[in-house]
Amino acid sequence: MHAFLQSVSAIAMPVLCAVVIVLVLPLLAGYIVLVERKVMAHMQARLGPMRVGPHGLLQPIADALKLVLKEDVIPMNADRMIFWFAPVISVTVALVAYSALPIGPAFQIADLNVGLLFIVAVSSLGIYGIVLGGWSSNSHYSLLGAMRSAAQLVSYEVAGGLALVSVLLLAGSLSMKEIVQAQLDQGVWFVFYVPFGFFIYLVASIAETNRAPFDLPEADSEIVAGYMTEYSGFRWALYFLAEYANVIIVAGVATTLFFGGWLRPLTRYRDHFPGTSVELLDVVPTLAMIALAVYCFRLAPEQPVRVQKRVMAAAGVKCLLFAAILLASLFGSDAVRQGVHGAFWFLVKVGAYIYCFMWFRFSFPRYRFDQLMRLSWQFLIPLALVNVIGVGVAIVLREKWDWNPFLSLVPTTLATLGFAAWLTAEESDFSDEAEGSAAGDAGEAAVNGGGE
Amino acid sequence: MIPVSHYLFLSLVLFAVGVVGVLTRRNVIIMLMSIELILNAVNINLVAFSRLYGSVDGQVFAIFVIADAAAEAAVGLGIILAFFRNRKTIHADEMHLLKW
Amino acid sequence: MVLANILFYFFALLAVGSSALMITRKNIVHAAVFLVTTLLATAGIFLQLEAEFLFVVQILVYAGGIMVLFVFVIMLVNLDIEMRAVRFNGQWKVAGALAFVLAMQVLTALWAGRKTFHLPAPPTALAAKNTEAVADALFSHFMLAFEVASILLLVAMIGAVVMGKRSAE
Amino acid sequence: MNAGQEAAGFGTAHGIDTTVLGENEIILNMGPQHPSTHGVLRIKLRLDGERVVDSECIIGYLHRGVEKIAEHRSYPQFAPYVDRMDYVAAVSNGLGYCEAVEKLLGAEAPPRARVVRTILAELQRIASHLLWLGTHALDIGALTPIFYAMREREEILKIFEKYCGARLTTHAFRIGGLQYETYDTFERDVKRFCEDFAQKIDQYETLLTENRIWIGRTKGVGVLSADDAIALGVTGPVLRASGVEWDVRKALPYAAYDRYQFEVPTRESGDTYDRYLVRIAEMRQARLICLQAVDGIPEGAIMARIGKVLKPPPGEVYHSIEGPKGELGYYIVSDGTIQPYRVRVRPPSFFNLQAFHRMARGAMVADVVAIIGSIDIVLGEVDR
Repeated sequence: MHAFLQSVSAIAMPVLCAVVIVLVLPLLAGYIVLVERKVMAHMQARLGPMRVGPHGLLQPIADALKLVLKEDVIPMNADRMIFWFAPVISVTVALVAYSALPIGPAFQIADLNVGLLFIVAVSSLGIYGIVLGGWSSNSHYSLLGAMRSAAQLVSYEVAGGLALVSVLLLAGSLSMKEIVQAQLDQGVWFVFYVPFGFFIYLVASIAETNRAPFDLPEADSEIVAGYMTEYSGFRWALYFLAEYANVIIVAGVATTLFFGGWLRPLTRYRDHFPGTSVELLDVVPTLAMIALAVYCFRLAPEQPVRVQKRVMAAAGVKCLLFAAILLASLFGSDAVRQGVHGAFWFLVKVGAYIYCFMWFRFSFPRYRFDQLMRLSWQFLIPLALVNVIGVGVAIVLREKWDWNPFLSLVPTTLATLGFAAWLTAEESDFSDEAEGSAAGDAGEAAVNGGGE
Repeated sequence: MIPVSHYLFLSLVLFAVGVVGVLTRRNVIIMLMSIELILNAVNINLVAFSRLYGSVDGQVFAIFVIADAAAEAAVGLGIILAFFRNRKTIHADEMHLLKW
Repeated sequence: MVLANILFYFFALLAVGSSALMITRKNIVHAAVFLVTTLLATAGIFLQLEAEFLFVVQILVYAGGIMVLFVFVIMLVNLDIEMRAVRFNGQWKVAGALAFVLAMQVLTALWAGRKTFHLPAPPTALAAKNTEAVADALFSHFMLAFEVASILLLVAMIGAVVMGKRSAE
Repeated sequence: MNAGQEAAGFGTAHGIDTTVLGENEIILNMGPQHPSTHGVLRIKLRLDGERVVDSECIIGYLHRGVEKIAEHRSYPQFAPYVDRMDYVAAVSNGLGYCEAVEKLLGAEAPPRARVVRTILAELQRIASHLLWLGTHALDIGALTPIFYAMREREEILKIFEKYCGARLTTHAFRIGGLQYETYDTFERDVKRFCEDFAQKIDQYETLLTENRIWIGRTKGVGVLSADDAIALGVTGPVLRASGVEWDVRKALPYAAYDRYQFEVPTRESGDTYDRYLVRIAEMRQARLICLQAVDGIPEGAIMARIGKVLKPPPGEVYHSIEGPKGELGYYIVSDGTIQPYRVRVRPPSFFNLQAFHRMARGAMVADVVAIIGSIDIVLGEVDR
């Protein structure tokens, strides 16, 4: 019995983290959707959600309510069991992947020594949710979406995995915590060491999460909604949740591997406030939150309705609360300070990465399926291979001949760049031959268009 | 501690189920999946012994087995697809002509 | 370690149960889902045996790769015909006999070795550095086998491409 | 079916044979409720994987019997109905109808009316192309251009609204001229719009023209050769993208087009990308025409003297104009009463849609969407 209690107490903290993640994630996903809609709206010269709460701040809650209350339609000839189960697979798998993601040094469910591989492996299971959901709907659109998805995910996993390998070689570990530690020790974020690794991972992660311009499995203008076509109500919401959970996962992995995880920018600059142990740069998060709060308070009186004024003010108060927590943690123990501030920086970086996702989504048209495949197999994977080999060479240079770590990676980057240029040139040669002289005279539009 | 014989017994059961599957089902894909199950059972064995003797050799073997399973699945499914294209069936009983 | 023991029996039951369901389902997609479940349960057993790297490889390669290929192919072949077909062929007796013989063999072996088959306390060095240990063994002692395996995979890949390619009909 | 007919794309009563499907082939019903069939078009696709083996357009879901209605309305009464055919280019429809009836009457609108008609028709062309650009880009997955396009289209619709009170189905013209005099700031509004619009087009082009993905998605997709296009009766930008320089405004000038300098943009390869470029270039040209026209709107009457009750002499007339989507023709037979004996409309979308089958063969599902978008159909006009 004693042993049992011991093992229970050992898992208390991880369970707590897990509960927090499961509770917070849907809310977070909802607000990412809101931010996405607002960002999209502002990029497209309009306002976006404005009605539910000030600037649409309560929109996610309204949406969630609507989705839960909606009728749940199951098509007549669907495979009911799998139709019911597929979205659950998607969500479960996405949530399981969080168990190895370190949100700050303190907040991690399990520091597996194969943490990175675990995340990649578990994420690769998410495909079942999509494929089975698409298949069980018994609809051609769904099936097309499922097939596209299966092929796409498998292809881009290879490219993304190879991009991760370049970081593994540099960090020498698969544990997420140790990768961050390695970046702290080497004093540089790995994105500066292997920019191409990051680029490949960026593209592959967009494709793996089925986001535009790689959103073919759910391309609404072609196959209606792909594998989600027949889903409605809560089940559909589960898919939605899984998608955003996956976005956060890939953003978290990219942050951890390429952007120093929970590390503050400029970790080497460690000047203190005179007479205290508080570092100068550690007050930046507090100031940022205060600035946000001030912004909210200034917006509050401008809201049209009293309720909206209050909600806006409440948002400001919440920001102040965060600021207070961040400030208080500065005077706590080292573990508390690093835990709180680490989580702050981690989330900020994840947010920036997700913002890039949104930016791409609103800027680019969608790829066609064969182009998508060609991009992965004929461009990204060869590029990633060259990159990995180059990083291997750089490590040899560094360890055998004592090269400067940064200098040793410059040839790698240049070689990869050259290879990328060569691949691109090859590709456009190919299309030139295939399509005659059509390529490259896009500027002729202006000629035909005349002008003044 | 769980005695290693329990692992072996589990492995045995999975192996037997796999054998029954291969021998009794008519669908070639399910037969192929049963073979995967058999390989999987072997892996449990290997890993259990690896743990028993405190050496990673068993795990390395298991990795080779997985590689083999991947190769087998790829070729097997390729054959099945080609066969299905030509004969519109994936039943073992109907694969009695030694030609396409 | 009570929890670990519970986990083992949980995963073992899951594996056996879903494998039995796998070979009896009429619908191939259901069978594939149950096989995935079996494989994941096996992965759990690997983790419980402190073979972390293999646990991840099992999920990544087996469940996330090979089985996806299976599901993909299942969707390519026409299922409607399958649903109406007879599920089993008439080899129950042979299968039963073979399974029985195998079972007897292994049980005999188990009985003979019942004294030796106990897991020692986990050697902590192995557990902590599982990935490194596997890599060391793989790239030193088993280097040749590793290369052979990679050639096998290459051959299989080419073979699959040749097989899957549509012939000029 | 002989080889020549086959080459020209004339099927006998064409339909997909669904009884014998190859392995891996499926029949996909795209529409009538599909996000990118632009209305209630239904396309039956026979797919091998994602590749289109055969296709069949099924139309008629929006059939309202417009032509039949004409036989029971007097000539002026029927004019508002034509706005409901191509409802995103109502002004052009009205222009065609009014001019056809005028031809039948032997009357001619006064110069001022003709110039104003030209301006409004060209603005309508820009508005129609903008809507096309937005939806076409949306079909290909670019989410943003549609909002920019709608923003500019809104300016045009505002001008329409100020002019005649309606935004979409304007009924802007009357047989014999215009009902309304231009409003006070008409010239200024049009001029300001046209001056701003040049850089707006540049904006759209920044987003799309040299975008690798856009080029990849449109170049070489849905190629229609010039011969095929002519054989199928395709007109408008689709025809010009195939390299045929045919524009009714130049060939058979109407309204006041003979007064203005403008080019007819053409391209060579006839793929989706070329159709995009042609329409973009056409917007620039339309803008130039507007700028030229708005500077010298002649003074004078806006209505010809045609009497209150229109009773054209018995006879028939065919009059066509260059609508935003192609040649929009009206064939009107008069029996000397106040109602037309027969009105037959030659809608550009209907004829252009015929080319779909030819363009879609061998394309992928994603290309189908791009091709439909690049034909720029309006189902109200196809089905009438």
